[in-house]
Amino acid sequence: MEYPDRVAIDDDPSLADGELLGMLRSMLEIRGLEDEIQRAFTKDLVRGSTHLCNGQEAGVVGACTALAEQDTMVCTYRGHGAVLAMGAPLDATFAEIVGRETGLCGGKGGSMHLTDVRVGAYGSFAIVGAHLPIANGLALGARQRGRDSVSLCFFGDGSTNIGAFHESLNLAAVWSLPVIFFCENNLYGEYTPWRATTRVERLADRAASYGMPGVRVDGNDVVAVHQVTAEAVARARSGAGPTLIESVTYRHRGHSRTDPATYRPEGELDRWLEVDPVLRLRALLTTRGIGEDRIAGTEAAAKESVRTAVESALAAPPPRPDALFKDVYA
Amino acid sequence: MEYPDRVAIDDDPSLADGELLGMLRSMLEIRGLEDEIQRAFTKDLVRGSTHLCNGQEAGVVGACTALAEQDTMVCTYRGHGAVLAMGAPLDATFAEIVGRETGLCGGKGGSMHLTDVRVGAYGSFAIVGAHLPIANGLALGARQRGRDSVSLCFFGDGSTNIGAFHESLNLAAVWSLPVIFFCENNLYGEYTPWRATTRVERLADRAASYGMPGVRVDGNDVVAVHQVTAEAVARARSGAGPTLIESVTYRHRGHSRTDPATYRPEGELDRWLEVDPVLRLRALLTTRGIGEDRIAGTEAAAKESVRTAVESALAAPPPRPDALFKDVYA
Amino acid sequence: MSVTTYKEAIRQAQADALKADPTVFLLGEDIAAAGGAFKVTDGLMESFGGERVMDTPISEQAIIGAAIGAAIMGSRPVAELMFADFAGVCFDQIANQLAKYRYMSGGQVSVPVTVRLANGAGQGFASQHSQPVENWFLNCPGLKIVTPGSVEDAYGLLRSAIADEDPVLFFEHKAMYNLKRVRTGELAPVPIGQAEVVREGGDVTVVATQLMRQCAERAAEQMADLGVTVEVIDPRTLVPFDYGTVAESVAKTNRLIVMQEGSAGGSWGATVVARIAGDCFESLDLAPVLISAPDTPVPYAGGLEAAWLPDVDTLCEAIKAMDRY
Amino acid sequence: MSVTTYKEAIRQAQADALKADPTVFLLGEDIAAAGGAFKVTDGLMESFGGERVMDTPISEQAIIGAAIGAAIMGSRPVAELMFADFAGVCFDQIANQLAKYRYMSGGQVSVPVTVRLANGAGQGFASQHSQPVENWFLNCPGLKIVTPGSVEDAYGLLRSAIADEDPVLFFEHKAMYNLKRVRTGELAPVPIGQAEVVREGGDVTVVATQLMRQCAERAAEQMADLGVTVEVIDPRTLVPFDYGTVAESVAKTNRLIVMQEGSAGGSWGATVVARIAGDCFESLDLAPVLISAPDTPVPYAGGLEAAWLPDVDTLCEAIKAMDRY
Ligand SMILES: Cc1ncc(C[n+]2csc(CCOP(=O)(O)OP(=O)(O)O)c2C)c(N)n1
Ligand SMILES: Cc1ncc(C[n+]2csc(CCOP(=O)(O)OP(=O)(O)O)c2C)c(N)n1
Ligand SMILES: [Mg+2]
Ligand SMILES: [Mg+2]
Repeated sequence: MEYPDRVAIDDDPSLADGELLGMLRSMLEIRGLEDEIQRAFTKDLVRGSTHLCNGQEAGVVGACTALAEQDTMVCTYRGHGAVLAMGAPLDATFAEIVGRETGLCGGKGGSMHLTDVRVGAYGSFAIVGAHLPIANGLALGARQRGRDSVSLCFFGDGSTNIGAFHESLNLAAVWSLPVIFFCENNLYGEYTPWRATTRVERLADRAASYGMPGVRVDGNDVVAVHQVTAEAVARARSGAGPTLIESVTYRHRGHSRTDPATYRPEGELDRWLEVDPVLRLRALLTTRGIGEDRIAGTEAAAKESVRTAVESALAAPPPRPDALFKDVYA
Repeated sequence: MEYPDRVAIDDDPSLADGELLGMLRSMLEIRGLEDEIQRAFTKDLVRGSTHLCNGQEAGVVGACTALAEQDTMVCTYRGHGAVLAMGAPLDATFAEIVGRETGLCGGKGGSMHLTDVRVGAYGSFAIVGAHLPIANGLALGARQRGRDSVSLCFFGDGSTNIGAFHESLNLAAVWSLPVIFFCENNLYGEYTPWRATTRVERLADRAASYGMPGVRVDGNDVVAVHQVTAEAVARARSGAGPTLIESVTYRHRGHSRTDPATYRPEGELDRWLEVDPVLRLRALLTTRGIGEDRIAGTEAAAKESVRTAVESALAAPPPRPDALFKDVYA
Repeated sequence: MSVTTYKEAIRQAQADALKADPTVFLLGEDIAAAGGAFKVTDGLMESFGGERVMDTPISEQAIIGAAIGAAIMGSRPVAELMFADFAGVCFDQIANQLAKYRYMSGGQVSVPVTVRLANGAGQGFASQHSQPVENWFLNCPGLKIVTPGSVEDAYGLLRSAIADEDPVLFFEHKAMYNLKRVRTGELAPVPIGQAEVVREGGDVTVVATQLMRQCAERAAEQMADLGVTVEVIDPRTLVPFDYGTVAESVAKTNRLIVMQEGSAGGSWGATVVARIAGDCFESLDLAPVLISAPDTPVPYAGGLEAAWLPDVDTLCEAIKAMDRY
Repeated sequence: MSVTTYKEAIRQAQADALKADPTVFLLGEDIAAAGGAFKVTDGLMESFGGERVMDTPISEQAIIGAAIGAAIMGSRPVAELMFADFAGVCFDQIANQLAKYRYMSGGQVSVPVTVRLANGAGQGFASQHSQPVENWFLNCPGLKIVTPGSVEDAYGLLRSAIADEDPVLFFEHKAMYNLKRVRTGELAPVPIGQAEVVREGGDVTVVATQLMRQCAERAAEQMADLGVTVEVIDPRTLVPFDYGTVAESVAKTNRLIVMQEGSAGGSWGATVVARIAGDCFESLDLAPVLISAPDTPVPYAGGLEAAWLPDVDTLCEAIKAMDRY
């Protein structure tokens, strides 16, 4: 059963209230920014296409909070949340998506290519599977340069059927690379249910083909995601090699742009909204006895930081014309 | 343990003496021709590179004899044996390898690209993994055209680590295509032991990632190979979908050309020579009470057919110059 | 419904081919149930069934390989790769298998595969979804490459591609999907390998495809007002290329401009300029001009991408510069 | 040991780079324990250890990706793809990731990856192991492409490639591995982007690389006996291309022949002819000539492959034809 069996999520005493509130804030900022991006898209401020992660915030926040300072992360075109979870500034992120000079990539990358190496976000890739081989390289290079860092790699359920997935997991296992292959199984690849694209029962089971551990986790439970990722990170750091994590979740919006997602069965979205990762974390905070005021305060703060970020981003100028010719070569 | 635990092979009463003698003849012709090709190579009659299958004859003969008239086969640059096992003429096969007009492909393909569609040999491919997707297509096309045929695809152990392998097995399973993925695990990919290139315990286990059956067989036991392939063929024909077969065997010669194969552990070759598939089939025939005369007769006949094939092939002219420009387009 | 746009023409060509020939089938990611990422196959599964319009996993190598094998067994596959840039993950299947299979086998097989690719820049899809991918395959003998630049050609070349016995890469420009049809009359197959003189003129020959052809037509209008007549040629097929039509035009105008969307290196435009410079040197009064994009990946921001794409003004300047002599 | 062949030069360049810079490492299939399919990395694992000379599974996408990521983290990978034709299975990693990573990120990363590819025809490896693969990557801005045509350049360009901050595709011609060294003296880095005038002459300029450069040198000898002096230019780097040196030569000879191993479509040769025809039209007395292989895959049989490859005679005929004017 892919659908979480309950709303409540188990507590983890090792996570202080502050940490949980930090996760809530991060998840709220991500969702808030995604909503602003959707709004900007409908206003033609976002070019091409954009892929939002509303509903999947627990996965990126739970996983990225399990990383250390020196660790690295790569993700996909659906990577706004992952990049923000690593600590990328909201304003520069939004500025990139609306193509401004102050954007993370100076406006050259856009929604599908957010990169902020200062926070360890080494890139968002728009070719399915293309960044898995690169995640291996980041782990290998770090090891070679004596940098004790782990490489976290986000990708989707649909990406597990492409060749690069296979080659990457195998090589990571053979070289015992410190990589976390984090599969966000949001049940669909574009408009196709994942079960229509493979006969394997659980994507996590594919780890067996590479002699690596595979674990499936409730991707809407930020604490559970944090725990399994922390274990995988510890394992990777110890030199024991990579782990495949299948985080089962759901995207509230369509695949991209204005996809109405009519291919979803009646009521599916509603059921998943009941287990919205934000609601579930909020519930946990309440059972911990954290006052409504503190939670509301966090929500207000998140809202405000998103508002000001969007404001400053939209005030920024477009890239200067000569930027076109820069950065082709070093 | 990959090494066969005994020399004797179990009999299969459903195989008539004539069939077993036919297999012996085919295996002897393949080995005989490979020896001639090696000789021709050292005489500079074979250009580029050539990859011999001495020692692996039971795999191709056992598998191809399990096919029906309308079935198809694709293989690799190490495909001389597979193409002959399908029934390609010895002379045209050798002629292709020495680049003559009378060759299977008119001298344009050479040792790595033997093709003879008249016998169902749809091609030998020199890019590792490239023909697995095509094997699916042959199965799909046959089904679409109402042709009840099964697609047999040979490839090596090293090929199971490349992306095309993954994509092909997954798609074949999703579409329940009548394909037999026949992995000839000869323990090495070029000069590298297969265990150094993956952590999976048995290559057959990779079938689980696609929800398809995987079976490992003693690849030097022609009867066992024939049986598992026949089961897979029946399964495929019934519409139940593809099967992955891992046939454990050994190549007596180096990877290609004049590779001395010094990377092999001391004595490994000798141990495998003890379980030479030809000796083992010969032993079975003897236990069946088939007279030495009939066996010797088969050996003599194979020898003679190879001799005359080589003779006629070497007598053939090179391709006519205008052949260069033909066959680019239909 | 009568076809009114480039996108509908491509859809209709597939529908008509499916109707006309039972061996034709379509495969690709999300082309069936969803009708395609660009809706170019919308409704076709409903009309022809899931056996003839097939969804696939995200496995481009498997898609092209399935098409190759099925074609050899007598089917006529039309494989959609969605964004043309995804040809990178199945390049081997196209360049090393599809293009060479017939030749390597000494003509034992025909491989009538059509590959549909949504090509080109102009819409803010950034570096990995905006490339002029036709230039990746020019040096792979065995392939045919078409680049329809009108609603009629979109329909006609796709019908011809599907009917062709050889592999054809069909590059549809995704910025032209909503291009409106101007001419009337029946849509019909357009022969592969024939250029079209889109507009006659005597002063300068401009060769361009798709978006750049549109620029050329606009530039020709503007120049006409200045009394300069521009002959606009749309090659429509890049491989095999119709050099005859271009040579004829150059013999008349003595001036050649080739305008293309991508950068110059290894491009079809450079190939044409080199060939015409060699074959028609005596006809040329002036240096042939190749207008291309700069040697950079395609940037995301609107202003940058607009600057990257060659435009009408650049072309008009080039024409004027020639006319000054 | 002192370097005496092209192959040894490549091996030595890697050995010296490994010695000079601790961040350099090599990866590829069978390059370590076995010393390479062409023995070009023979003994390097023994000298530098398995951490610096790494064998990989048969997974080219994983190889290039590992190189990209490691480069971004500060290492200097040299990835061997064995036969250049295998670039087809990792084309996306090279063309869409390696080439664009820096640009897409707005310059946040440098990707100093060197990819070694054994290129070209002439040895009977047939259609899938003999291609002029350099032509696949000409339209991918962000890459640098070198094609060493001498023992000195093989060493010097590889040292420069490994030291370069940008991705470099190093195409070594496998039919030249046993090419003997003629000059003496220290081997040293050769700057990327600089052509070499291999032989001076005043009557015709011939631009060629690798095997075709050898043909050009031989043809120049033969023509010298006929009193025709041929200037032979080896561009050595295809991207970025040194047009200055060629333009200078054409200004002197007023005649241009570009000779290449592959077919013409989308080739570097066509790119050069188009550019020079555009920039140096006034200098050209005669039509520029592009000598290429026919538009077919590479055939196996010796006679056919020899006919496919442009040769000395073809070039001499072209030179004589020009001289007749
Ligand atoms: C190689 C390649 N093929 C196809 C696409 C088009 N495409 C973009 S997103 C997508 C679906 C990916 O699904 P999944 O991996 O589940 O990620 P999700 O979008 O659900 O996060 C596809 C097919 C692509 N970008 N790259
Ligand atoms: C894509 C690709 N990479 C590398 C090679 C070079 N190569 C040729 S054979 C071979 C080893 C293949 O090993 P295996 O699959 O076990 O087949 P075997 O040769 O043992 O029959 C390699 C690496 C190739 N032909 N294609
Ligand atoms: Mg998904
Ligand atoms: Mg093997």
